Amino acid sequence: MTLYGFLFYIVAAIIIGSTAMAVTRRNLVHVVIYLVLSFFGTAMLFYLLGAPMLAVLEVIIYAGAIMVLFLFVIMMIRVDSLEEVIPPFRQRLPAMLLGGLYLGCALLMARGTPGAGASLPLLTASPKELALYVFGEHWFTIELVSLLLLAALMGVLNLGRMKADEAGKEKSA
Amino acid sequence: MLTWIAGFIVLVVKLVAILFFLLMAAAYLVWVERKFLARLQLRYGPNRAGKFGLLQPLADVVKMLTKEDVVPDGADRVIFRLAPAVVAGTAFLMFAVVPLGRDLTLFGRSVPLVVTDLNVGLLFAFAMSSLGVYGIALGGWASNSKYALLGSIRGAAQMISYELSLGLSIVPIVMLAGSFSMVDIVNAQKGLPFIFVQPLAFVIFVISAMAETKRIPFDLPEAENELNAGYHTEYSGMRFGLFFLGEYVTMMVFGGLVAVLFLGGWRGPWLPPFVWLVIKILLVAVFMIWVRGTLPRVRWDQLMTIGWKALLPLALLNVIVTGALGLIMSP
Amino acid sequence: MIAPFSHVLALAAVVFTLGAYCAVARRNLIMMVLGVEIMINAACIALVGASLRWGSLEGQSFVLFILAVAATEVSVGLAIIVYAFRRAGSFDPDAYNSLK
Amino acid sequence: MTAFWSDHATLPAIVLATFAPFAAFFAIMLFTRGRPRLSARLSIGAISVSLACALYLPCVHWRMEQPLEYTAQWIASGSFSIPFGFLVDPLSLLMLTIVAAISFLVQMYSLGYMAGDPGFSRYYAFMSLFAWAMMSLTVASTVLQLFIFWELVGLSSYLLIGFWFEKFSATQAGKKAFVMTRVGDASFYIGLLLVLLHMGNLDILELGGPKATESMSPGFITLAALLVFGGIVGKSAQFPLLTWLPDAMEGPTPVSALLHSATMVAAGVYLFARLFPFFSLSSTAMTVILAVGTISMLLASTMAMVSRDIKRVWAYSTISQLGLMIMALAAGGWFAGVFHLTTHAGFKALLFLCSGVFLHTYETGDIFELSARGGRNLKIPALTLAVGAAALSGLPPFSGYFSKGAVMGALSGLTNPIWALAALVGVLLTAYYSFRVVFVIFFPGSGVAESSVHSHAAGEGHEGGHAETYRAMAWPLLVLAGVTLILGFFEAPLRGFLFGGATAPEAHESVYALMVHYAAIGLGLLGVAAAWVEFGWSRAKRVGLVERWSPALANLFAERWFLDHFYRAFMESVIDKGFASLAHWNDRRVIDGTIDGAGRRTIDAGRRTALWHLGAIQRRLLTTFAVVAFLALYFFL
Repeated sequence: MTLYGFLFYIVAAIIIGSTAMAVTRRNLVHVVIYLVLSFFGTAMLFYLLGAPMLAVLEVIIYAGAIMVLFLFVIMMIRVDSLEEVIPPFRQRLPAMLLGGLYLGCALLMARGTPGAGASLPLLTASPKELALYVFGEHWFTIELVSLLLLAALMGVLNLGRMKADEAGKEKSA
Repeated sequence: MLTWIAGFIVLVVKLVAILFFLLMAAAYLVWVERKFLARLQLRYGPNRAGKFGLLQPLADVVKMLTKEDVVPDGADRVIFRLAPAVVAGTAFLMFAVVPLGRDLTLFGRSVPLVVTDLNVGLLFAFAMSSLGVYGIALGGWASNSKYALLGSIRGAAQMISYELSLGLSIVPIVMLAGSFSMVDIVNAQKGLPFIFVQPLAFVIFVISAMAETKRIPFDLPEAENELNAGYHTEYSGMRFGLFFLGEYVTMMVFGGLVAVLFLGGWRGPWLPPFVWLVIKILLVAVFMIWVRGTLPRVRWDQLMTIGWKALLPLALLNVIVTGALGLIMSP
Repeated sequence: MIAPFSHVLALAAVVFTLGAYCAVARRNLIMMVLGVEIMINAACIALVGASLRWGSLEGQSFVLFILAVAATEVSVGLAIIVYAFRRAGSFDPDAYNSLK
Repeated sequence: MTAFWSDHATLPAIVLATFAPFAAFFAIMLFTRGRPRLSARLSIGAISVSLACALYLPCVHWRMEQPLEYTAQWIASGSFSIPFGFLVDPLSLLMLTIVAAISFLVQMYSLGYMAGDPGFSRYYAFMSLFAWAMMSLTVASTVLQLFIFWELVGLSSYLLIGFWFEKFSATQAGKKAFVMTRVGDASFYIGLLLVLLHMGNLDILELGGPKATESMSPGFITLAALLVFGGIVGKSAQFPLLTWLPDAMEGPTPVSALLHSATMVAAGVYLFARLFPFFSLSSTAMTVILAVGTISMLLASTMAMVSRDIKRVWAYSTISQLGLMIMALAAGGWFAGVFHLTTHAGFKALLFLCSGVFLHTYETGDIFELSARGGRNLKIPALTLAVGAAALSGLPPFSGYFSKGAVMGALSGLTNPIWALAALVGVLLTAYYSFRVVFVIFFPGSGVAESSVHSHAAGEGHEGGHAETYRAMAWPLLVLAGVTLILGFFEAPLRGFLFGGATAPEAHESVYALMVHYAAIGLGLLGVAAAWVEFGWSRAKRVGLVERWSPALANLFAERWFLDHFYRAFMESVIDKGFASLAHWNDRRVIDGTIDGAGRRTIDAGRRTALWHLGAIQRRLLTTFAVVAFLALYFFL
């Protein structure tokens, strides 16, 4: 096993471990911290797999913006004081079986993918290459995505305004 | 194998050197600030420990290390202890991509004077700065105190808001340099520092950087007359020291970023490159201190208005204008 | 040489299943949205791996778009959740069982 | 050189033409909703830009030999790619011009018609949205893209029909239009998927080419063509799905003029013309389409003969004229269909806008009441109404005459004479019902009523605001009437334009074709005469003479009237009740029970419905994952 292979398995273990911790915690702030760790691991994985640009973006967008937003909401509403109902074991059993089945399928598919056995080469896509590719081949999609971002911005603004004058809004609607 | 070991040793040396430099610089920046602020307010400032109070930083370190380390009742102990380290750690990591001088030639091999020349260096610095929010948000939350929580919510909101204009203000720089790598950006300023090409970006960047470092006039997360000390109300001893350290290191780092992005990095006549860089960083830091001594604190709504309604649109406009000019002027 | 492509896919599959578990089993709207994020992240892992495997930048560019879409999804989703919470006073998805 | 100039300016012109209204929609919705005048200016400014571009393009491409295609890649995955772009050929340019021109005139007209409406800004925003969707539809380069804008057109028409949403009937009409066209769209979509599955491509130019015949069997092409035609049936209100159109007259009249005469319903015919080569691949499909067009045409004209509401008459006539266009296209007369589409857009918008003036002034749509209150005192609308009706009936100097002649020529080319005969019957009926409206309004039965209302109308005329609105509404009428007068004489240049540099195929005139041609004129005049005998005569203050003079004819009308309602009842029982049968059944059960039982059942039903509406997201998610897991098992193991 090369050094890079070794790094890959360590990073994979970090990702799986922290994600598993995240999905089982009760305290939402802890969940967010574990997930940040998981995304950080994912960023390292991306760097390892030759996508430095995406690695940094993953940290900036996922860990730095999205998760902070979650943390913000959790802290603002003080969710940690709310009890979450955990269903009894017999209700979770079918879900677990199904999950196992799902995972089994996914792993089988992973093995059955063409070229799955080949070891991955060490290549890196510099930001410049990625940018040239994206803006060359997918400029239209970029426009669509930017439109989507604009729409989301306006939607959120509107939702925010609704909170402020709910009564007035209801009346006019 | 030998190359590998040599590379490793060089790396360790670089790390230790940078760490030492940053710690010392941060400590003496505190001294500079106290002295300079005192002069602005017609006082003397620290003058008991050593000549001109030059040993004051050391005395402060000793004081902090020997103070009792209190963890408040009902606090989330692990997170409480972790948060200051996040603030200080991310600040240190940001410096890893700042180039300190031109490449050295040691024993026949070229050693770049930067911890690591990432091709996404600039974005890396931003990633670290965005992770720094966690230290503040979690530290305040884990303290289980009203003031701290309010301070951390303010801090998180402020940092998220200003990160946008901070990031957008440097897009024109990246366009001009054609790279995210700090080394390339410095090299692109061989002729003219970018401050002359992009004055608007410079202004936006500096204002956002001051907000990111949570310094007066943007120090609402720790506004002492409203929130005691904000997110670090409950901290004492060296944990408080880490927050403190983090703040000054961040100041240094942003000084470094301003120097690299707008002032030509280590480039300059006559003096050695590293000295030039330190001078430029100090210039920015002194400017920040001067602002602190001069301006009053803004109100919360003013802070948000400045960020979202003034800096952000201006930064976007700057991006568009630069892009358009670039398109027109390119052959 | 890093690792077999199938191992990257397997990693993605495991993370995806964890995310699906989080979305289905946790009775808390915020956790459900987080579960969705985890699943998206798993898809990103698979795409980056495939991008390297086939030596094409298509996978990486898709991840780029996914990041943007995830950001919008979270911002709108969280705004809706906060709004819903103010109305219903609970994050339990089953608490929203009455039509207006 | 024009070539150089055109190649560089075509794409910007198209982009500008399609996106200007979109920008206006955005700006109005975001910024100027509180400022109606500014909104109207924005919207009209945008549509003027579009109109200028749309007029510029045909001038540049007048002698166009090859269709121009500008595409960008939207998504590409392996060998499969979805392009997105513009297709410029004579047909799309013609349609673009029509849409821009009619939209422009209708928006100008609306300045008067909608003045003072509380939703003025919203109205103009929707108008711009509609214009954007419709114009983008015309220049779409793939059928998928066309479908997207097709749905957007449906959406904006829903918004506009239900514009006065405080009126219950308007919201109902909007919903009805939306749901019924959706039935057609579903069929269209399935057809598209079938084609996509076999061709791997939805490019409009390739769809009729040799690649289609290579990759699909004839039976399959017939199936796909009929499914796609389902969409046209919905959009153009053809035979089984026609009841939504008359109801859609609930919207503001300019909206009816825009949506239900000239542009939206024309989208169906446009699609047919667009995919004409594809449809031509299957003669079976063409015959079915011909039959559907004929049935719609005859049914709708009989309905129009007895309706008392002026807008409804024109709505029915729209259905029947669309049927005629579809007949022409299905008979292979591509030019005839497109030409009739063009002329129809002009005169039908004219007719609707005239009715709008009447409606706005007297606030009633009933033709007998309009007549009694002195409708003919509105000089310009009455005159232009007559022009429009003449064009609709296909009387010689007007545009309708030329296009109907072309349609007749196409139909007479068929071996089976029954289609031409049916069309001739349609001509007779059309002339009759359109001049019925004209004569009823022109010659009110009693002079007393006339004089009393005369003063009323004159009194209104003195108000400054009213005169201004009247002027704003009148001049688009004059423009359209002018167009209707002269458009017919441009048949030959238009033919040359549509067929590009290639010489237009000469329509060889056989004796039979000439016979049909003259029969059409004769029957048209006969229809006018019949209308005169029944309604014009009553000028001599002999009301009700029609029934006494020709009881047999009146009886026939009564019977036909009965037939129409039978058809309509049948339609509605199939379409409406079909959708709502479950609800009806539930309703009956609740009503039939005793009060006690009813209460219990209400609770029961409520509980059962509640199960459907529970926000049980997680259960659904679980089901989704289970289904995906089993699908994966099925496919990969």
